Amino acid sequence: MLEVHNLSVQYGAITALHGISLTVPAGGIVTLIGGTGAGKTTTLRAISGMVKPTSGRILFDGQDITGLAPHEIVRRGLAHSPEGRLVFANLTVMENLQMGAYLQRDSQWIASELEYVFGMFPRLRERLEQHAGTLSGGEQQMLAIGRALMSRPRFLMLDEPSLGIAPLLVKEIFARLVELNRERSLPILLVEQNAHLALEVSSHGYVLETGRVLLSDRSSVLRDSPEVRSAYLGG
Amino acid sequence: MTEFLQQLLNGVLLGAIYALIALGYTMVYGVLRFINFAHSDVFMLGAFVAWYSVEKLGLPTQSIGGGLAALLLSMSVCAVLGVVIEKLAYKPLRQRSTLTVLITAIGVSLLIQNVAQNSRLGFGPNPKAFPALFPSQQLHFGALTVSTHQLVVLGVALSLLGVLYWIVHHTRIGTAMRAVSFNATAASLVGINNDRIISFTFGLGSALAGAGGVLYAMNYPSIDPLMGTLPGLKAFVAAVLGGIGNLPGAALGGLLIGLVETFVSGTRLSTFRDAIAFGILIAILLFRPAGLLGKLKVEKV
Amino acid sequence: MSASLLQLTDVTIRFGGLTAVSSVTADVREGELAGLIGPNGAGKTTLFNLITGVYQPTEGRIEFAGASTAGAKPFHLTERGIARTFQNIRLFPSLSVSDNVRVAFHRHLEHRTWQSWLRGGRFHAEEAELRERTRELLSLFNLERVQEAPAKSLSYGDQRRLEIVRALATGPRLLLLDEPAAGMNPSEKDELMRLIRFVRDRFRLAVLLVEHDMKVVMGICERIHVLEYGRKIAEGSPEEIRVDPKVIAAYLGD
Amino acid sequence: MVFPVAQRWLLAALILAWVASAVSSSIDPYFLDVVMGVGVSVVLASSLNLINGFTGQFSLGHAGFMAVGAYTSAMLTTVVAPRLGWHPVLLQWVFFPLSLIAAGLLAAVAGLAVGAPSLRLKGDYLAIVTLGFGEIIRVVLQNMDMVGGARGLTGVPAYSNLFWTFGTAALTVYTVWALLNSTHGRGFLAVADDEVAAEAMGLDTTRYKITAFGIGAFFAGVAGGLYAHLKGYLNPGGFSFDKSIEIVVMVILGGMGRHAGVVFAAILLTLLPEGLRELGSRSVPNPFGGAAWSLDWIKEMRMILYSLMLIVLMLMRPQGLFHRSERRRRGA
Repeated sequence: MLEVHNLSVQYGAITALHGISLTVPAGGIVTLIGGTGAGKTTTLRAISGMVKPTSGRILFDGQDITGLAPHEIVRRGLAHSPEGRLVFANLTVMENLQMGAYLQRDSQWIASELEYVFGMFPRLRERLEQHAGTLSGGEQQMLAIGRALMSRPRFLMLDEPSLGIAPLLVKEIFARLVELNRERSLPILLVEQNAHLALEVSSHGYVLETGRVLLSDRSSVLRDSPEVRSAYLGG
Repeated sequence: MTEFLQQLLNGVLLGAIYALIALGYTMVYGVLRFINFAHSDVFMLGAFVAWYSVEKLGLPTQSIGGGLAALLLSMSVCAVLGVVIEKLAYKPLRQRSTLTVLITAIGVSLLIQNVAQNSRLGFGPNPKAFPALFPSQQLHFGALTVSTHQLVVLGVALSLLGVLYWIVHHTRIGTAMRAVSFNATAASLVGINNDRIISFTFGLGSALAGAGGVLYAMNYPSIDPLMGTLPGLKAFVAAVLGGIGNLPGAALGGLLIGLVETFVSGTRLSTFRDAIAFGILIAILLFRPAGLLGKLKVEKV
Repeated sequence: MSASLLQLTDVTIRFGGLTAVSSVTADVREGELAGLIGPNGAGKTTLFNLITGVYQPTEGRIEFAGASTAGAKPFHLTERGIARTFQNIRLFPSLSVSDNVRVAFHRHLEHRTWQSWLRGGRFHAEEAELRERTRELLSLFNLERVQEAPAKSLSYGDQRRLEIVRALATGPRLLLLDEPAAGMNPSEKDELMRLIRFVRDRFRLAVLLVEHDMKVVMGICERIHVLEYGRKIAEGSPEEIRVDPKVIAAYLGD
Repeated sequence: MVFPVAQRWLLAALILAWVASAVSSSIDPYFLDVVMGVGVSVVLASSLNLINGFTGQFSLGHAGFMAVGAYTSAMLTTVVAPRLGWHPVLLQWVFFPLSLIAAGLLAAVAGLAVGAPSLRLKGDYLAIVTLGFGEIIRVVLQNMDMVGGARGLTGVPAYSNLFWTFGTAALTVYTVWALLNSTHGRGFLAVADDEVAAEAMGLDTTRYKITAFGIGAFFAGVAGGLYAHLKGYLNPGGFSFDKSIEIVVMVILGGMGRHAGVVFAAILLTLLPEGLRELGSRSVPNPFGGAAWSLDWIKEMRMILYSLMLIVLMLMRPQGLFHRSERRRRGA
């Protein structure tokens, strides 16, 4: 579904990614783990067109999307829920979700998808008219995921959905993500600092370090790898 | 009392015009975070297009239809011009620092002024008498005297403000404008083509400036290529006063500046009115550094 | 046991409705290597900003070397001996490497700004001495070779090191390091751990370290404070922290 | 006494200015006027560079400081000086420089007054406050009958000569240079680069910013004094917002905080309109025979050409005309 070949990204004099390659199969959940500055977020930003790669190729559904503008990539069905959530703080929850459906013209589809999102995160329905900036971190994350779904994605990228969120809510959000993946066989590329959780829900994982892929394997294998355990699982 | 009402009316009229111009500054600031110095010259061109449409294209004066036609023509020409300026001068600088764009804007402003002042390429440096676009008559309400021109100015300004409000809050493209100004990155991630929205914003802001130019010229019926500078500056002050990037703020700021200017004009301090407007601005900014309705951004460390 | 150099008592800060740090009591002792850990968003960097005077606490007290820091601006606290690095590297990008350090040295100068204009003997002597000290400090960290390059042209690892050098030039008694190992590979991390120990011993100062990398934290810290959700949930030696059920829950989920 | 290199340059520049000034009577007066104008521009641009370029603030009120200085010194030489009964030579060589210092000091006070409260403001908001301040000064001057009001102040003696203009220019350039090439002075650059980090390194950023405003305004005031005694006539309209913009353009075109670049830009931008005017009064021979082609159109078009050049330059060289990293070189 998504193939990244030899992707490199540079910010000024600093090289953030040194030739990363990865694959996400249709219907799978793949996770990128690694410390701060390892290049996880940059990888997602390059895929969704927010930063221009210096070299490498990104294929989505067999088509080359390298260097396209973000809005063109969204149009092709690749949604990105960014780091820090970036909800529209001054818009209401409802407006944020409608914003997510910016490219959708079919009002019936929008209505039914809204229902789906509310079914997934009932809290959002309770907060409908509230400004997104006043939501808690966990609710904002739900909104960010909901907004991404409203763009009718065929592929979903999530950057640190657990960031700054109470453990109970994190569990809930991850449970919904797994359901989402199963029900719709929606492929997910997940960036997560909470390696334990990420390896739990994913089928395959990549360990990034200083802009390179250090390890890649089935998640269950990575979970038991002593290297990963000592560096990221605190054990 | 009558005197007060008369002044109040004049102040609101002037304020409404400032508000129209200020909205353009603030909208552009919202999506691009820079001050479009050429905006005041688009305002000037708005007045000249109306003048031209009467003097050269022969639109009838003193008629509602002719007046509206001139107004619409001005707004359309200015809208196109705004879009063209953005495409040619600002878009290539999208990734550059604000200062670079600012200086380019100053360059564009100088260019428009100087071309307009040139007798061969533009209108020439001499002031021109602005025709009475709409039927003009003095109406009396008790002791209060109101000209039909004033009513037109008020009516047009208020309807345009209403239309703008409707566009921004109830249309798809308006929502997209708000989204881009809140967070351009997030906007692009929901599929908004930021470049298109920016073009649209320039077009819309310039159309309002064009209308502002026509309305201003109806009140002060002599126009010249440098007429935009001072109202432009005051509208800019109004936008900052309200909190730059904030639409209701710009409208409020415009109204305030218009009222202050008018009321000060009626006193012995009349020649100081511009200084007083700026003094108020400075005082307000010192107490509310982000303007009346603006929100202060806290830098993340 | 040595005395507390930095003492936080019931420190709370709220931003609008959000309580970012809630009633935290903690201390750093003279010459100690202390660690501050916790999941992302737990309030670690906010706590740094409180200690360095970027924010003022909504409630609670912070004392440094026995005196309250209330109302002190960051530069006052630097003068009193607190230096820091930043999570997202904040060098002076267009200044040269040596100028980055030189600026941080400025408070050791005897001459005043206007004397830079006259450029008398005192000025030249002091500037020369400062150049020498800058060079020494840079060479200690193997940065002398790039001293004339603008800071922004340095590699990531060098920028991280330069930030520490620059902080040292202010002559601190307490050095706060915000995720110094971010973006480093294992061998660079080993090097960093050596560096931090070396800095502590050579400059005789206390270090408070925010870090995600458990290997680094467990490897060098003598005492670790754990934050979760703005609250302190544990404090102790690496051995104690490693087996603390609350810490395991916070990091690993349950 | 042995002077360090920099002071030797300053001394040489002053001597050169002195010599040039001594022979100035044999120089074409129009040319002289232009050249002295260049000197004033250099002072204005270098001093604004300290505020906008080196310290990273954004002032749009430099013409206001200039106006304060211009009127102060002009009032001193037109109102106070005649009552002293001094010899004209003493007036030009002793009283005039004192009046310039007074002009600078008063402008500096204005600069501190603007700089201090403005510290709460950043970027566009600071810009608008300085702009507003400049406009207030202009309006106040327009309404002061004592200084001629809107009609302007006439009869200002022509004390500015090559020595004073170029001496001041050299002194300004030296001051900014000396300040920046010192450890204390690097603080200005550090504040511009990253204010938060500067504060964390123990720099009192507030003091740096105010100092920059004070010194910048001082020299703008002195430049105003020179300008007054160069033109012989002052008009509040000459210190409008456009004048401030003109100086800002010099600074940005010179490359914001590039010392030499800004000096060159000031020279270039002052000469350019004059050069175009000069070119416009000539004609080129017609290669096809017949009457020579007049270049008169350039005269008419020169402001259009100027603005076009500005736009094109910004599109092609956004870092400024003279983008060379001079900060990398080590100073004393």
